Amino acid sequence: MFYTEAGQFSGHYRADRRLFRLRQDRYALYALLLFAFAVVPAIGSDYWLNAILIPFLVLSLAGLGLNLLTGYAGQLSLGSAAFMAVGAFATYNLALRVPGLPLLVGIALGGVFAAAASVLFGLPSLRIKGFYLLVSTLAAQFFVQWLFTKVSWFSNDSASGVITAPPLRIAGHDLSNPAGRYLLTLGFVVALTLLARNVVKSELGRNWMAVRDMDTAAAVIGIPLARTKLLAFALSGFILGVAGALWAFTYLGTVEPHGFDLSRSFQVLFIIIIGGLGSIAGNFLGAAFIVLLPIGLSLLSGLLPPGVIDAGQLENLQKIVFGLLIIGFLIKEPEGLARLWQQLRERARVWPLRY
Amino acid sequence: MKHATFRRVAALLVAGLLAGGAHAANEQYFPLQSYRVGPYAAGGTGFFGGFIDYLQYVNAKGGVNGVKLTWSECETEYVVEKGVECYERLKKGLNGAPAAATNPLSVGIAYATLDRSTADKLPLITINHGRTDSTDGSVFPYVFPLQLNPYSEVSAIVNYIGQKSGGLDKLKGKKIVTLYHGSPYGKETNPILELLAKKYGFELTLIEVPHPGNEQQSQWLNIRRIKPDWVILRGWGVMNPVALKTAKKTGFPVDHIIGNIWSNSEDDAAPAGDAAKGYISITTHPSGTQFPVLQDIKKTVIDAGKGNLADPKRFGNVYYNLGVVNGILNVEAVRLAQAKYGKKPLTGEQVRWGFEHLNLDDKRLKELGAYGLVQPLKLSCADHEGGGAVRFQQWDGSKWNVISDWVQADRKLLRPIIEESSKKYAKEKGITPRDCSKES
Amino acid sequence: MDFFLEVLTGGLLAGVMYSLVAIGFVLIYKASGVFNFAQGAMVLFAALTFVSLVERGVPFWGAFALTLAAMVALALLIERAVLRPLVNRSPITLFMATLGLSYVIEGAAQALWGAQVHGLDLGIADEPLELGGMLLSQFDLFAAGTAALLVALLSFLFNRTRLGLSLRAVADDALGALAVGIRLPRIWAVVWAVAGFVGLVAGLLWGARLGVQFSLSLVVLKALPVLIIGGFTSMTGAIVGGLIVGAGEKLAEVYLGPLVGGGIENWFPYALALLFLLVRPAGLFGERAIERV
Amino acid sequence: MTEISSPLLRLEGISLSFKGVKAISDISFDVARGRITALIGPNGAGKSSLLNVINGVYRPQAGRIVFDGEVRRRMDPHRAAVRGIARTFQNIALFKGMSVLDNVLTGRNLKRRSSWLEQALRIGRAPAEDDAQRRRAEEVIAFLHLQPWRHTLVSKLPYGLQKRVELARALAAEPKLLLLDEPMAGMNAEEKREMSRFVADVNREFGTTVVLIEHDIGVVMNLSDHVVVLDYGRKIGDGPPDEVRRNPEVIAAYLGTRH
Repeated sequence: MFYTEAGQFSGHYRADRRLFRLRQDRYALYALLLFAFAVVPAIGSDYWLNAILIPFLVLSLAGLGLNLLTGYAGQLSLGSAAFMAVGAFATYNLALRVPGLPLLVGIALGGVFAAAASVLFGLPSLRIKGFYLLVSTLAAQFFVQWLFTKVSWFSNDSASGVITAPPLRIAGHDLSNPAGRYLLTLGFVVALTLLARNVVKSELGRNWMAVRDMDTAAAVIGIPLARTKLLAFALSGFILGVAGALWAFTYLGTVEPHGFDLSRSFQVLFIIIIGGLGSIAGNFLGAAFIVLLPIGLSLLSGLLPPGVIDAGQLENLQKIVFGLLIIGFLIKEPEGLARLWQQLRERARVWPLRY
Repeated sequence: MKHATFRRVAALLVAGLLAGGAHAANEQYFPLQSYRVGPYAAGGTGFFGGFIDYLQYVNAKGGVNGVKLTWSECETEYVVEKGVECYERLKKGLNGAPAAATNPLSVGIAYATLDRSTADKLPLITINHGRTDSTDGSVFPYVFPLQLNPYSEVSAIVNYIGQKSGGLDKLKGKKIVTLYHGSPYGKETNPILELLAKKYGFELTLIEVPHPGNEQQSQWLNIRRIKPDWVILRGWGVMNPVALKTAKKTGFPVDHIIGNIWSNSEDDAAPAGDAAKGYISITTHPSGTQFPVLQDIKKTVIDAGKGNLADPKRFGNVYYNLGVVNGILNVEAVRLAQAKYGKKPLTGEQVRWGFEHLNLDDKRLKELGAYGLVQPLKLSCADHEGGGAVRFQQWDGSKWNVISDWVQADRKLLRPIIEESSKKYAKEKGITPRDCSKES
Repeated sequence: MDFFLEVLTGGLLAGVMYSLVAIGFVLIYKASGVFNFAQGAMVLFAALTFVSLVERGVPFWGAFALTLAAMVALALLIERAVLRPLVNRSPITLFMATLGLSYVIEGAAQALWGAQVHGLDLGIADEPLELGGMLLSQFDLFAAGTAALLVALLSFLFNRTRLGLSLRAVADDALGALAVGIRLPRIWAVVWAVAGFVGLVAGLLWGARLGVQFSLSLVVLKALPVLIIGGFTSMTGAIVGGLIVGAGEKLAEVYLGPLVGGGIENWFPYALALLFLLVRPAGLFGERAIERV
Repeated sequence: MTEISSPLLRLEGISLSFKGVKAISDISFDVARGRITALIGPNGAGKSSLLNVINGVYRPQAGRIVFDGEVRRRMDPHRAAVRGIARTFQNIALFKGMSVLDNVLTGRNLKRRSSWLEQALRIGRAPAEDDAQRRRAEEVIAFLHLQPWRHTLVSKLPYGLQKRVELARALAAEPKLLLLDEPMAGMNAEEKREMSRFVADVNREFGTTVVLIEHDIGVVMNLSDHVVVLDYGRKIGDGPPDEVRRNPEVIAAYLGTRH
C-alpha cells in the first residue's frame, strides 16, 4: 500500500498545480533524477551511454518538441527534422564564428534560430488547416536540407558538407567523454521538459488544446488563434532545435544535412504516436521504445541459431512490426504508451483493491 | 512455463546488452556494420557477401596462421545512428575475440565513427570512399581510405578523358559536364574538378540532381543544350539508371558518360536496360569470376552451400568483388601485424600497424590469386590510400568489360590540397600530427 | 523558344506520371476520407510483385493478373484490419495509420521479394522522337496515353455504373449512403482495390522508368503537391495539378535553378503548392465545406 | 443598470446570405440591458446565423451592429469576445480533451495579464494570478453545481452536464452579453427546469444580458422578458412574451405549426 493517498489534500491551489500532486510520485521523481544524474554516469558503460541513453534522451526531447505542436496544439507536422537541422547548423556556426561564446548559450541560440524558422514555416497555418498544412512542413523539410547542402558556408566550406562538434566545454570542464556528453544532454532534457510541462499546464497550454479540440469555439471565447498557433510553432521549433544540436554534437559528434531527412521526421512522429499524443511522459516512453525495439529484436535474433533469420529480413520484420504497432496503437490505444503507463499507476494507487 | 521462457529471453537480452561473456579461443573478430535492406541494400548485400565469403574461405584454409576469423553482423540500413549503435555494440569484440577493424562502407557512418575509432584505437577502413583528407595518416592514424579517395577518383577520370582525346593538352576547350548527386558526397569533388578545369583548360559545368534523383528531365535537357564531349556521373542509387535512361531519352550518347565509383555496379546499369549499353565507368577492381581466388572461394565456400549471397547469380559482380578485395586487404593487414606482434589474436592498435605497412606487389597478389583483381598497393604513415589507380569498364547490356589498363590519378597535384585540409582539421580538433619520418 | 517548349513538354509529360500516383490518392480520399500515404508503398509493392513474377518466368499478362489479385487481396485486408476498426476516427488518425501501413507494406514487399534493383522492360522502345526539332520521349508519350486511358476508364466506372453511383453517394455523404442501404465496408474495399489497380499501372510505368526498387515508394512525395494544387477530391484536379507541378518544376530547374545553384526540384513543387494554397485554401478543384457552428 | 435607457445591443438592417441563398434579410431589433431576450422561430429561420453574426463568426452583407455604444459593420470573434460577448453553441463545442476545470479556465483567458513566459517559469505576476483565476473559475463551477466533476474529462460527461459546462465556460469570461444557442435542446423536463433556473440566476445575480434561442415555448414564455420571432430569415414578431403570443402572424408561422 505504498500508494497511500490518505491525508494528502491540496490545501492551496498552488499545491494543486505542483509537478505531481501525490507525495509518492514526487519522491519517485526525485529518486529518478538522482539516479539519472549521479548513479548512471558512474556505472553506465560506454555502450549504454553512447548508443542507448544519449540517443534516447535526444529523441525524447525531439518528441517533446513535436508533441507540443501536434499533440497539444493539433498542428500536424512532417518537418521536425528540418528544425533539428536548423538548430544543429546554427549552433555549429555560432560556435565557429562567435569566439568565446559559451556552449550552453550556443545551443540555446541554436534553438532560437530553429524557433524562428519554425514560426516562418508555421505562418501558413493561419490560413490553412489539417493535411494542407503538411505541405508547409514538408516544404520546410526539403528546403532546409537543400539549403544546408547547397550553401557550403553553413558547413564552413568543408568539402564533404559534414559538420563536427565544437569543443564540448563548460567553464573549463571537458565534457567530451561519454559521461560528460550524457550529463550535458540530460541537463537540457530535464530543464526543457520542466519548462514544457509548466507551459502545457498554463494558460498557453490550455489555449493550444482549445485550438486543437475546436478552433472556432476557441476563437469565440477570445483565444487569439494566430498568436497561439505561432507560439506553438516557436516553442516546438526551439525544443526541436536544441534536440538537433544535441543529436549532432553530444550524440553523433558529426552530422550532415542528410542526417536530418524525412525519415527522421517520421521517426519523431512515431515516437509521439506510440508514446502518446498530448502527453509529456509519453515522449520518453515512445523514444525508449523506438531506441530499444530494434536493438532488442536484433539481439533476440542473435539468440536464434545462425541462418534462421538473416539481418536483412530482421530489418524488414522490424519495419513491419513498427507499422503494425502504429496501426495497433491508433486502433486500441490512441493515447499511446503514456495511457498504458497511467493505467498501471491507477492500479497501483488502489492496490490491493481492484477498483 | 511461459514466464520462465520469457525470463530466460530477458536475461539473455540483458546479458547481450551488457556484452562481455565467456573468454574465447584463438579468434580474430570483424564487426560488420552491414546493410541489407533500405535504398542501398544492393551495394550492402554484395559487398558484405564478398567480405564474409572471403573470411569463410580464409577459415577453410586454416585461418590466419591458425587464428580463426570470426564476425557478426549488425544491420545499419545505411542509417548513421544505427551504424553508431552497431559500432558501440560490436567494438569490444565477440566472446573475447578482439575486433580487428571496422568496415562500414558508408560515408555517413564513417564520419560519425571517425573520432570514436581514434579514441578506441580501432582502424576504420573506408575502401574507395570516405574522408579524402584522412589519406594523411599523420593526422588520421586510424582511418584508411584504401585504394582510392574521392579526389583521386576524379583526377583519374580526367586523365582518362585526356588519354581518349590524345593527351592531356588536348583537353583544352573540351566541354565536360559533371552530374552530381545533391548531397555532401556528390559535391565533395567539385572543387577538384574546378581546379583541374583551370589547369587543363576544359570547360566545366556542374549540374546537381536532387536526392534521390528519380527525375532528371530538366538536367538532361540542359546537358543537351550544352552539348558536352563527356559527362561525368557522380551518382548514387536510383540516380544512376535514371540518368542513363534520361540520357537516352534526350539523345545523349551513353558511351560518353563516365560513372564514378558509386555508379559502377551491375545494379546501377542493369535497371536501365538497353539504355545502359555502352556506358563507361571506373572501377578499382574488375568484376568477373576468372581470378584464382574467386575460383577458390567458389570451390570451398559457394559450392559447399555456405555462400553468403542470397542470389548466387551475383557472385563475381562489382560489389561482391569489392567485398573480396576488402577482405583480402583486411586479412593481409592482420597477417602482416601478426608477423610483428605474434601469431595470436591482435588488438585494433596492432592491426592498425599492419594496415599502415601494407605492401601488395604483383608477386604477393599472384600468391593470393588476386593478380588483376587488386591493384598494387603500398601504404605508409603519410599515405593511407596507397593505390590511386582505376580501370575503366564498359557495360555491354549484361555485364561489364574492362576496357583500359590502370589509369593513375595525379596524386602529386592532390597531395597539397589534402594536407591543407587535414592540417585545418588537426587545428580545429587540437590534434598534434605524428611525425611520419619517425614512424617505423 | 524551342528549348523552352522542349522543357515545357518534358515537364508536362513528367507531370502525367505524378498524376498517375495522385489519382490513386483521390479515389481513396473521395470514398473513405482517408489521406492515404501508403499509396507510394502500394506502387512499390505492385511493381516489385510484378517484376519478381516475370523474373520467375510468368508471362506478362499472367503476372499482371496475379499482381492485380494480390493488390485486391491487400485492399481487402486493409479494409478489414485497418479501416473498419478506425471508422469514425479523425482524419489525422487515419492518415497516421496509413503511415504505419506504408511501413508494413514496404517491409512486407522487401521481405517477400528481396531488396535488389530490378530492371523492368515493358517492350516500349525509348528512342527519342524528333518532332519539329523537338525531342519527345516515346515512353513518356505512351505513359501519358495510358494515363488518359486510365482516367477514361475510371470516369466510366464512376459515372456510368451502379457501383459508381454508390461510390459517389458515399463520397457526398457517408451517413446518408449508409441510410439508403449502401454497404460502406464493401465500397471501401472496392475503392482500395481500384486504387491498387491504379497503383499497379503506376508501378509498371514508374518501374520501367526508374527500375523497380525501394525508392519507388518515394513517388508519393511528388504526388503530394499535385494533390494540394488540384484538390483532394477531384480527378481532374489530379491531372491538372500533375501538369502544373511537372511543368513548373522543370521550368524552375532550368530557368530558376542556375540562379540559386540548382537542385531545387525537391522543394519547388511544395513552394508552388503553398502559393496556390494561400490563394485557394482547398486546391483548384477541391470543395470547401461551409463551417457550421 | 444605470444606462437602462440605451440598449446594449442594436441590430440595424442585418442581411446575410450564403452563396446567394438568403439566410437573414433586413433584420433589426434591440436587446435591452440586463434583460433576457429569446429568439424563436422554426428550424432554418436563421436564428443561429443571427447569433453568429452578432459575435462575428459570420459577416453580414448589409446592416450594422451597435454594441455597448460602439457602431460596427462587422466583427471578428476575437474582438467580440474582448468587448464582452460570450456564447454557447447548438452542438456542444467544448474542448473534449480537457477537464471541466480546464474548460472553464479557458473561458477566463482574456482576463490574463501575465505573459506566457512568466506563467511557464512561474515568476512575476503569474503565481498570484493563477490563484485568482482558479478562484474565479471555482466560483463559476460552484454556482452551476459542477464541483464533483471538476477534474473529469468533459467528453466523459453526460449530455446535460456538458451543456452546463459550456455555460460555465461562457460565464467564466464575465460577459456583458451572453448568447445561448438552444441551451436546453435534448433535455428532459427536469433538466430543462434546472437549466432555466441557472439562466435566470445568472441574469439576476450578475446582471448579465442574455440572448437565447429556444424551441420550448413554455420555457421561453417563463424565462424571457422579450421575444423576437424569426421566420425564413425575416422578423415577424418582436415584443414582450404576452404580446408576441397574441400576434396572429406569429401564431400562423410558428405556434400553429410546431416543429
